[in-house]
Amino acid sequence: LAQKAAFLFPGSINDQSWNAQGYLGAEKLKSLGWQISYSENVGAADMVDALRDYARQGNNVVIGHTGRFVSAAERVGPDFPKTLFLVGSGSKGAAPNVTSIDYDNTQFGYLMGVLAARMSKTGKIGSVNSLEGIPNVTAQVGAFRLGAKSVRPDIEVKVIYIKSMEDAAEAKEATLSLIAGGADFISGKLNAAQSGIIQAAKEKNVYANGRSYGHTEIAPDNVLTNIVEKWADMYTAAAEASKTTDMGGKYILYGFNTPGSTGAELSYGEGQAYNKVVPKAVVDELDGLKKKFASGELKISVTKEDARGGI
Amino acid sequence: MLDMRGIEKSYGAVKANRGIDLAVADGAIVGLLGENGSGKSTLMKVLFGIVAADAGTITFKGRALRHHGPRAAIAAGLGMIHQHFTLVDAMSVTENIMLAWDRAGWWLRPKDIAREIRSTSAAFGLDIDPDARVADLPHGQRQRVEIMKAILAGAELLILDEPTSNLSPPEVAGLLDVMRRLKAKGHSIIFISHKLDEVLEICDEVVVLRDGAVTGRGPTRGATKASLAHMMVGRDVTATVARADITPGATVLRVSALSRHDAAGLARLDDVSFSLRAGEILAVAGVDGNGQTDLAEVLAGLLPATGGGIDLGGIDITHAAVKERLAAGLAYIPVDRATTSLVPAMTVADNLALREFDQPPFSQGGVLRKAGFRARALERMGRFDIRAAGPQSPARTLSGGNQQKIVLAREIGRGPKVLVAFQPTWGLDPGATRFVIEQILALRAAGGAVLYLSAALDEVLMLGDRIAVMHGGRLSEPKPRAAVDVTEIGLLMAGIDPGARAA
Amino acid sequence: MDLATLTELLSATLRIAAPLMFAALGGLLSERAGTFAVGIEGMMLAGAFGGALAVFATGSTAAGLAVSLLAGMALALVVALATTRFRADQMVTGLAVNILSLGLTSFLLRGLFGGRTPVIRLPTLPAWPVPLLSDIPLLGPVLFRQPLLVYAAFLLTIPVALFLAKTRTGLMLRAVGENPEAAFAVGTDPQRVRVAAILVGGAFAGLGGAVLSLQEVGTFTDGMTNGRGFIALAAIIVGRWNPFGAMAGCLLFGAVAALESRIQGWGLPVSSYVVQMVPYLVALALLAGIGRSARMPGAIGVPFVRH
Amino acid sequence: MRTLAMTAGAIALALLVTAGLILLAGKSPVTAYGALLRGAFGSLDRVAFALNKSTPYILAGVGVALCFRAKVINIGGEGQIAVGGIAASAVILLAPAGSPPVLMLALAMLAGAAGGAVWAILAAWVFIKRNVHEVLCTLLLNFVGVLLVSEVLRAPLGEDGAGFPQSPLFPRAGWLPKLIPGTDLHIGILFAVAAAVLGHVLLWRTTFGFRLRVMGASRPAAAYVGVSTARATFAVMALAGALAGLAGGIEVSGVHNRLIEGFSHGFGFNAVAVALIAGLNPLAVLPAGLFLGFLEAGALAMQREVGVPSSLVYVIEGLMMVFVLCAVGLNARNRRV
Ligand SMILES: Nc1ncnc2c1ncn2[C@@H]1O[C@H](COP(=O)(O)OP(=O)(O)OP(=O)(O)O)[C@@H](O)[C@H]1O
Ligand SMILES: Nc1ncnc2c1ncn2[C@@H]1O[C@H](COP(=O)(O)OP(=O)(O)OP(=O)(O)O)[C@@H](O)[C@H]1O
Ligand SMILES: [Mg+2]
Ligand SMILES: [Mg+2]
Repeated sequence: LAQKAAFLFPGSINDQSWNAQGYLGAEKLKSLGWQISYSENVGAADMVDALRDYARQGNNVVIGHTGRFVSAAERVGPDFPKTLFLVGSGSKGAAPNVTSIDYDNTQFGYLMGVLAARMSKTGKIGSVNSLEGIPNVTAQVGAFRLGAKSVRPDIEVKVIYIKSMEDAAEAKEATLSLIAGGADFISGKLNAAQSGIIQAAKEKNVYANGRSYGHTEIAPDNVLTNIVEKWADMYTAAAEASKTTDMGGKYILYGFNTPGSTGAELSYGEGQAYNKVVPKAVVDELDGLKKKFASGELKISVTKEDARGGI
Repeated sequence: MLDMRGIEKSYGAVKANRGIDLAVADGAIVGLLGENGSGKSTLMKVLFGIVAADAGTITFKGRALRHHGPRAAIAAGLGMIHQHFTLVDAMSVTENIMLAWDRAGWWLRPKDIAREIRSTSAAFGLDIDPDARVADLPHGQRQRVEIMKAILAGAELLILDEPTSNLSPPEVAGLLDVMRRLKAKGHSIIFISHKLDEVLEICDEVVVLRDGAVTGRGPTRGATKASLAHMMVGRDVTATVARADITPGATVLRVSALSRHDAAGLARLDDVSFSLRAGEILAVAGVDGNGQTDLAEVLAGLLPATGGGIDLGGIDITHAAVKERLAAGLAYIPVDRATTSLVPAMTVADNLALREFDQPPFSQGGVLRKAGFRARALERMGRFDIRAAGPQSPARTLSGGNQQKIVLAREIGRGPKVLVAFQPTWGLDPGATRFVIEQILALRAAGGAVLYLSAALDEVLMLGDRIAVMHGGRLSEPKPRAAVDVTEIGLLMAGIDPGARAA
Repeated sequence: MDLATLTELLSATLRIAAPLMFAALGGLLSERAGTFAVGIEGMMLAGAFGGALAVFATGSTAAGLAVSLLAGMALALVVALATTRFRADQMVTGLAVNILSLGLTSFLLRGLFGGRTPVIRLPTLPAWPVPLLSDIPLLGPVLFRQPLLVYAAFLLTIPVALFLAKTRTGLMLRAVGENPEAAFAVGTDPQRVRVAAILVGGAFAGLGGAVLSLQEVGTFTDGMTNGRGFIALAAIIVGRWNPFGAMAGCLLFGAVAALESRIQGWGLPVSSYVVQMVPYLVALALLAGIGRSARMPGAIGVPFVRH
Repeated sequence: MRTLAMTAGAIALALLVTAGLILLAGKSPVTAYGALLRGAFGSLDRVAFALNKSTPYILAGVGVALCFRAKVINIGGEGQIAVGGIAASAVILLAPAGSPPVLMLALAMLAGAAGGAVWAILAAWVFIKRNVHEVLCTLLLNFVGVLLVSEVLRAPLGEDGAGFPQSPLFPRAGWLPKLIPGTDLHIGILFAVAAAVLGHVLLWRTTFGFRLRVMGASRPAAAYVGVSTARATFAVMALAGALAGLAGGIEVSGVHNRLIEGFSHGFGFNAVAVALIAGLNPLAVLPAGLFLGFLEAGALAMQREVGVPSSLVYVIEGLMMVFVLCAVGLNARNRRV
């Protein structure tokens, strides 16, 4: 009997970003013989219903691809003890059968901060984000600032939060405003809107980091690397493991220090970690940091203050 | 020139036109007569392509007009002034005229057009300010704009649907003059009016409608008002009404030095003073647009006074809310049935309750009592002879005369101390006009005081115990009816003070 | 604030206002003729989609603009037919086509690419400095170093204003919006005028969408207009249904949006959410301060019925 | 009757057009529509979900209907719902532990209604006193209200460490009771039915409703009658705001059991649609709201069960609205005032 899994996406898998990455997880599980169904544009009001319905349809694993699903999964979980509810980028598990998965945003944010600080000529860098205050955003943005300051204490890090994760035009304007203020490396954690950052970086010829290979494609000269989230790996690992072990009630944070998957990777293109303009010394420095993360020697903890808007 | 045959038109169950034939010769003026709701306007709308006839043919200048719209009608040489104005209130007079006027050209030249309007309107004695916004113009002025529109559009056959209702006697004379001139140039005219004198004076022949069908036609030569009226309603309605001799009682309304300045600081009412006694009618003549609207609305509480005082039965109501004025015994019949005194979309019963819905018998403690609405409606419909399918019929389905009866029934029905009536016979047929006048006299007989504002001199002379004239926001000294000199009133209406001239 | 910052801020204002301008001018035509333009959000989205698709397929910007214009019109046609022929309520019809547009663009995008998540990458329209003018100090960089569609958006205001104020057709359009019976009585067919106004409005709104997909971000993503149509509606009201007024309204919203990200840069002790409220509150306060408002076109929302 | 028949025809037509698109997407329309029906009516749970979905549409829709009757174009439902949700949540979260559930819920619902009313009155104030167009006031305050949810979740009401902007789960006492135990159906639908009935009575049976109707039919007539349009506007806006705010309170306490960002996604606009489809009759808002609620419930289930793209859900909803509006529009001429 084939295992069944259902995916719920908060937006459209057309978004060339967050939802598209999650959808790769569905495809990967399918290739492993799972029976897959999925829904898109699941609004907050419909999450409970959607989780319940999929559980009722006999799915072994129901995956909600945004932290917002934790609330709904907590509600539905107890009614379907045989189903595993996985929440991507959630921040806590709930016994017995709700598990959150994320990659360690602090590690990748920190690496971006170091890269940005090393590559910036102006001594000013920036980051465009949305959803101020939620943990994974705080983690990446705060670590970005900490990473940059760790190698260049005098660097100016300016952070902007925009209204929508999906509004590329808004992100582009925000990025342009950072560039106008002198920033020459722009980071960020946005969904469909990420391409707005890249577009602005391209037009003004500054550096940026993307979130998928697609972003490299937009501006090969300006994108230095992408934080490519390996949702396919993470979901597959958790789902496959659930066949044999009880995966419920956990909060799994993948990173350089975890076995199985690093959760995300820095990648410029297939088989290439960084844009070739990144000097060897910087690459070495970043690789060193990765090793420190892997060994547990380096741990980043971030406060809301680190991720505050503005300078 | 025009030959309409077998025109049929129904609105749902209402047969507005049943097989009407109408012919108009070159250079002829044909009068179209009939009671309210007899189908005159409908027939003209069919001709002008505004409504599509159910059956019948139209031939104009030898060519068939079929499935045409107003554009085709205008192109063919028709022009129409509607009973209900078709002006864009938010636009200037010039814009309204350019809209109607192909010759205004693709690229608008408002200055040039305004100049033409000025000269043409002066030539016809219409006196229009081309730059005024239509919304700011009083009723009478708007009608002049309509006339102007049709004249400038150069129609060969002109349809005038009750064009004279709001014109003062000299203006009516002026219009009739215009019509004669048009006729002399070979134009034809269809003239709709409830004023039989005018019809007799200007028309070559008349066609009379009743209930959607032709009940009579013939030349005006030899016809009399009585014979025309008889054709219209089957009885004589033109005999003068009887007015009882009443000794007026105590003063109930005292208006002193009332004035109103509009937002632009212009004096609309200028130091108006008069008093009114129980059982007395003060009739005020005046060309529309000389402050009558302001006087009526300031009294009714719809516009604020900027100076002076109003005392009703001992209560100072100068700044009182509408409700308090009602409670003090004030009734008001505004000129505008379509949007003010009636809510056409609401039922007859609702409209009869309009000003008292928050009191018994209509409601108690904020809750409407359907039975109260119904009982009152049935009673008033009987007493004022309101012809409607029932209390629940929407008011818009009633004829103009019956709509006005609703207003009368509501305002007079509760026995007010003071009634302000502003052109209450506007657009009504002779029968309905007579009904209104009888009701107002009945109120007077019952001890009510009436301020009667009208542009129609005959009504003013018929009704007023005392008579005054309004011009430029000022009210002349009211004179007892016995002391009134008609030429003097005419001069006052035209803004010439006879006393001053004598001096 | 130094001069460079100011220049840059103004320049951003113009860029942000440009898509709003197209939509607002289009909506204005529709509303002046008596039809609420609630559907411009959807028409913008359709335009953004059509434009991106056409450039992707043909590589020609001209084709992209043409298709975006047609896509906006196609959706406008739905509004026009529903509100004139069937007298459907204008406001809800607008809301409905917004939903329809969101669904159809997403469906077609995927449908045309065989069910896979497609990736559309287009070159964005570059800034096009006007020779000479762009060298004027201060003003030059603000006004004359913009991408093409920014110029187009602002220049479009002039013909629209002239059309409404100075031509007989414009007069008729306004008359239909104020009192269709009056317009009808002098030979205008109000239905046709309204249909035409809605269609042209849809075309403009479609171009507004193209500004986003072709000039700003170089791709199409679902729902990428993200409420800009409603902001354009607000700008129309702010501008009291006048083309130049609407332009001022769009500039107002553009300026506060541009300020928004810059204010965040100051590191004020408030959250980004509070800063994001600022544009709306500023607009409201400004209007309340002015304290005057034009009335809507008289017959807006009222279907014209010929007996 | 005619309207009903034509509406049914319109719905059929919309389904037919969408069937073509479903075919294009490589799925069977028969299977899909079967799933839609099952998703809407297939079980008690489905019906419960659909009724819950309809509840805010009906509540806010009744308020919109009353406003539009008076020609006060209130499109601020979205913001009013948001603020109502905040107010209700604040009461529940800040109430001392161990408060009696009935009292706490009653206070929370009142607070929700009050919050919505305040938000609406704010718009009415700018509209009446400062003469700013009401569409603009209500629209702009929508944006602010929605952002206000994010802001209170970031700071005072937010749950620490949550993966999303949301408040802590309400204490049990703050959960709206279930109407049918074992399902998700909370008692909100009772409020909705009551609102529709009371709205009907208010509009047709009270002096207040009479004022609204006169005012909506003609402003000059209202002045002539002595209705103060300012007072009536404040009153009807406050009422509509209260209903929308109550809907917000019901939504957070009944559906989510917490305040969460995006808990009202387009409800305010759906309420406008529902009110207008109902011909601005509060009683007819009930079936109209139910229609939309069941349609959405069915369409979402159809997506899950058959795998038609979610975009088709929007297409169905949009097409259905357009076609139904056309059917309603053709018959709107004889609307009672
Ligand atoms: N649009 C309409 N819908 C329904 N009934 C109408 C409509 N227009 C006119 N009627 C009805 O048709 C009949 C004829 O109306 P019409 O306006 O032609 O009369 P009229 O002779 O012009 O009256 P008046 O002297 O009051 O102007 C009346 O019973 C009227 O109520
Ligand atoms: N003239 C008015 N114009 C507008 N709104 C009014 C007016 N009078 C009352 N209202 C409002 O209508 C609502 C209820 O009306 P209601 O008829 O109960 O008022 P009321 O003062 O009790 O009158 P009554 O005692 O005559 O019934 C209240 O919100 C009130 O503020
Ligand atoms: Mg008539
Ligand atoms: Mg009361």
